[in-house]
Amino acid sequence: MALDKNQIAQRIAKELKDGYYVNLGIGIPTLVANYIPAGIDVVLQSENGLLGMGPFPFEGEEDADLINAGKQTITTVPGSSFFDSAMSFGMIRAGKVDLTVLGAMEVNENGDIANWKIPGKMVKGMGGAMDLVASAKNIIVAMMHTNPKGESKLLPACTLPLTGTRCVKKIVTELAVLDITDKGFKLLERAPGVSVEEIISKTAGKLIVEGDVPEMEF
Amino acid sequence: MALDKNQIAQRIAKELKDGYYVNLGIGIPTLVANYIPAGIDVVLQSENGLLGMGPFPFEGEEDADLINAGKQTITTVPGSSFFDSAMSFGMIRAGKVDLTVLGAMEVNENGDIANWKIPGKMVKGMGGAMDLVASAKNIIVAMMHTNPKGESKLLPACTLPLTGTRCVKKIVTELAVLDITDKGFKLLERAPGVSVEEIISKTAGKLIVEGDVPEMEF
Amino acid sequence: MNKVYHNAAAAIADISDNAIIMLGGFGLCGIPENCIAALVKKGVKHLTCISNNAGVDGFGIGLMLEQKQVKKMISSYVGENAEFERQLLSGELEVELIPQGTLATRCMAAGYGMPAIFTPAGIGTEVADGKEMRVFNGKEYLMELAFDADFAIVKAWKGDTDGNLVYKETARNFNPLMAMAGKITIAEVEELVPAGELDPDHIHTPGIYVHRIFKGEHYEKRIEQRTVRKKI
Amino acid sequence: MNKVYHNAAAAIADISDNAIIMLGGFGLCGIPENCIAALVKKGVKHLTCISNNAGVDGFGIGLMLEQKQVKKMISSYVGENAEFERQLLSGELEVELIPQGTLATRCMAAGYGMPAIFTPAGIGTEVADGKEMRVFNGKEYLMELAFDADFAIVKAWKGDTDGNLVYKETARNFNPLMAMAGKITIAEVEELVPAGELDPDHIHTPGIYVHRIFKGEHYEKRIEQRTVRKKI
Repeated sequence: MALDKNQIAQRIAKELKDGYYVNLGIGIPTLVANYIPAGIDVVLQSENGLLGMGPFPFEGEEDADLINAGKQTITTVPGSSFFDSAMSFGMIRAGKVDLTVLGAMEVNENGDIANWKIPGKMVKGMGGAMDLVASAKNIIVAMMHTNPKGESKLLPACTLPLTGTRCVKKIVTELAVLDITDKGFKLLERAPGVSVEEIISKTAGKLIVEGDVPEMEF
Repeated sequence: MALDKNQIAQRIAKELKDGYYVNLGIGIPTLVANYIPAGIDVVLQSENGLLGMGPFPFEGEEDADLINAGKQTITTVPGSSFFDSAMSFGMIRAGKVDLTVLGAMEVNENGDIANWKIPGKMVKGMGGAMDLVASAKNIIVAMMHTNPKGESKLLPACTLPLTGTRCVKKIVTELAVLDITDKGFKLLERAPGVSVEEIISKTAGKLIVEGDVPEMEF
Repeated sequence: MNKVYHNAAAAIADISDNAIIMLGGFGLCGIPENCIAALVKKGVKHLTCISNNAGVDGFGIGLMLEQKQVKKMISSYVGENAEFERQLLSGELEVELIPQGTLATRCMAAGYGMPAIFTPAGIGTEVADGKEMRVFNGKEYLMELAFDADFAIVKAWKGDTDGNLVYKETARNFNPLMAMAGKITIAEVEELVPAGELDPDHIHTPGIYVHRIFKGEHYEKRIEQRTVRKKI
Repeated sequence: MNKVYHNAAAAIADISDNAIIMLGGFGLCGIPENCIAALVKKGVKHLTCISNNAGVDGFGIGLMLEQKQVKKMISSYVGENAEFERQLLSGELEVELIPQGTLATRCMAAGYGMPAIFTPAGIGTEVADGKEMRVFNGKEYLMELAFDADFAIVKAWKGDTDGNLVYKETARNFNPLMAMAGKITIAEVEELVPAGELDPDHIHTPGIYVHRIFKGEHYEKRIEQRTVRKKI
């Protein structure tokens, strides 16, 4: 059965390693924070200028001066630090952030990503996404395998304006975990009960399937 | 009579304006701080990372963590701030420092300055001098009119390796106050009792003398 | 040397039509509420505004958009604003969207006297159109120019009479960068103290960058996304 | 995640011959005394040292020069050191002198992922030899490259177990810049506290930049120029 959003986040959380500095984008990526494995110490970066992001505040304890990059009220954890936006993107650009998780409208088999603009519709802007994808050492995309029309979001070539090129390393969808390799998408795991055939049918870009593809474990 | 070092500093202090941020080099420039006119509020920048430098500490109150760019123990005044060396030179480069006073081995009639190296002798390095002269809006050189051999330090062309080009605006020596103009050194004032002829004889670069040259006032 | 102004109206009095202004803040966090209100009251028009976001309907820069005071926005993200969208689609408003890190670093470059910086952000995208590209160590970078703004308007938590500023939490964001970048920098603060009261080791923006300062009034500090959890 | 090391010897254990290392401090102010002592004891050789100064005879980097551990110094000012002068004149030591602001900004560039910066410092001088020059807005600038150092060794006043650092007064100088610039950054601190004890608004170097931290011992903090005035 296909994963729900929380399960996608939970699967991504398995990629975390102790000591990682992690930037989580808006949407499903934000949920990853709820599934950090026990014994793993991870520091969350919010690109508006915070290391050490904590959970939402308790009701009545919201602080207007303390928000994340999604403009949500948050808290900090012990060891946190605040800094300006130039330093924040400086540390991103310098590769100090170990893992970036973000959403996407489209990803292609080279690792190009499109997630900021739909021509003809409203343009909201790229925010920090272009900086993140241009600089991050390790980018995992969390997204649905297909768009609301049922069309594959894993493409031979992106159709929407790009956010960055050859940057995505891994994709976790409701159906599968895939790596981006020199030869295209490589299927690593499938959601429990989801067939390889279904993943093949919903992947428009080149898909490499080798041997038995195991089911995800949580 | 020729000025002493303190009088040179005193004359330069007359160039200060209320609200100026000022960087004072090592040597005579440092003494300028002793002659800030009453009613004039000036903030001293030390390029190792301080705005609001105060006088030397009282004996026994030296703080090894609080030094100026000459590595001397100092104090701070109310309203001071500390910052790193990149910000310090950033504010210099951005022209936020209103006046820079420094010493020189040679200045030429174009405003080129040499003050960091004597080939064949020991090279100590330029420290922050090249940054300062390349960026400062207003540079006053405080120096002796001649070197220990009696040779003019105001030249048609510098003979020593340059620190910066076309940057000096004004020179105050023990004999005279001179502006650097498009046409060469322009004699503005002479030290009390010093003749125009003496200044002419000790100035190797092109010197413009127009009308009566007044004596300096303090 | 007196940098202290009585209020926002006095501090922004010489901002006139066609000015290029920077406004600090991220979303509605750390925005100069008093100066925005004064600019709306003054009715100055045809402004070019450099600010990460464009406010929301009825708050922040949204208030200036409602009065059609903005000719051009230079931002990284402009969602959440219906009036903005209307003006953009009708052609009344010009918008230049640039990556958030590029925006921040172009401010810093101005404050640090660096005419240009290199960033990989936007390589391979339409952001790179017409820009100089350059390879260092096998990686492609865009050259982006420092901003050149007439005024920077920032909001700090505390400030002193010498213009030194301290920000609180994520309300810091673009404020210290823009404070460095303006030809004239205007700071509004929640608390204005005499010079000497702030710890010199804790100052985020040294006073040399700040030309005018005043104590703001009645900060609303509207929250854009109130997200909470329940106490168990 | 454990960044806390027992002492300097442990923290620098993997610095080997031919390493490129940055050392924080200005003059003798804010230098990593414990790490320098450990490097001397370890006897590692052929080092390239990036540091604003080269210490004095018998203190700071001067101790490493005495043991002939330094192959090359990259500094802005190297006066006040007779052994340094001797090695330089005899050709045992290579020296690259660069303007102080260029040195600082090349560190910052590394920490900010910017491969190069532009500065007017050195235009028209021998510093410009062989470097790319470029005009922006009618003014000439040199392009200077970000440093690429194996290790950055810095000294802070306080630090926490997550690697967050706070500096004191002018002992800040190059330390936060180098802390950002090392592939591996080692911080020694006078006081090491548990994560959460430092005010997040007051941290100068966020822990993300710091890989190893330890509490230093017996800081001598030698004063280079003891200048005082008498109480009247």
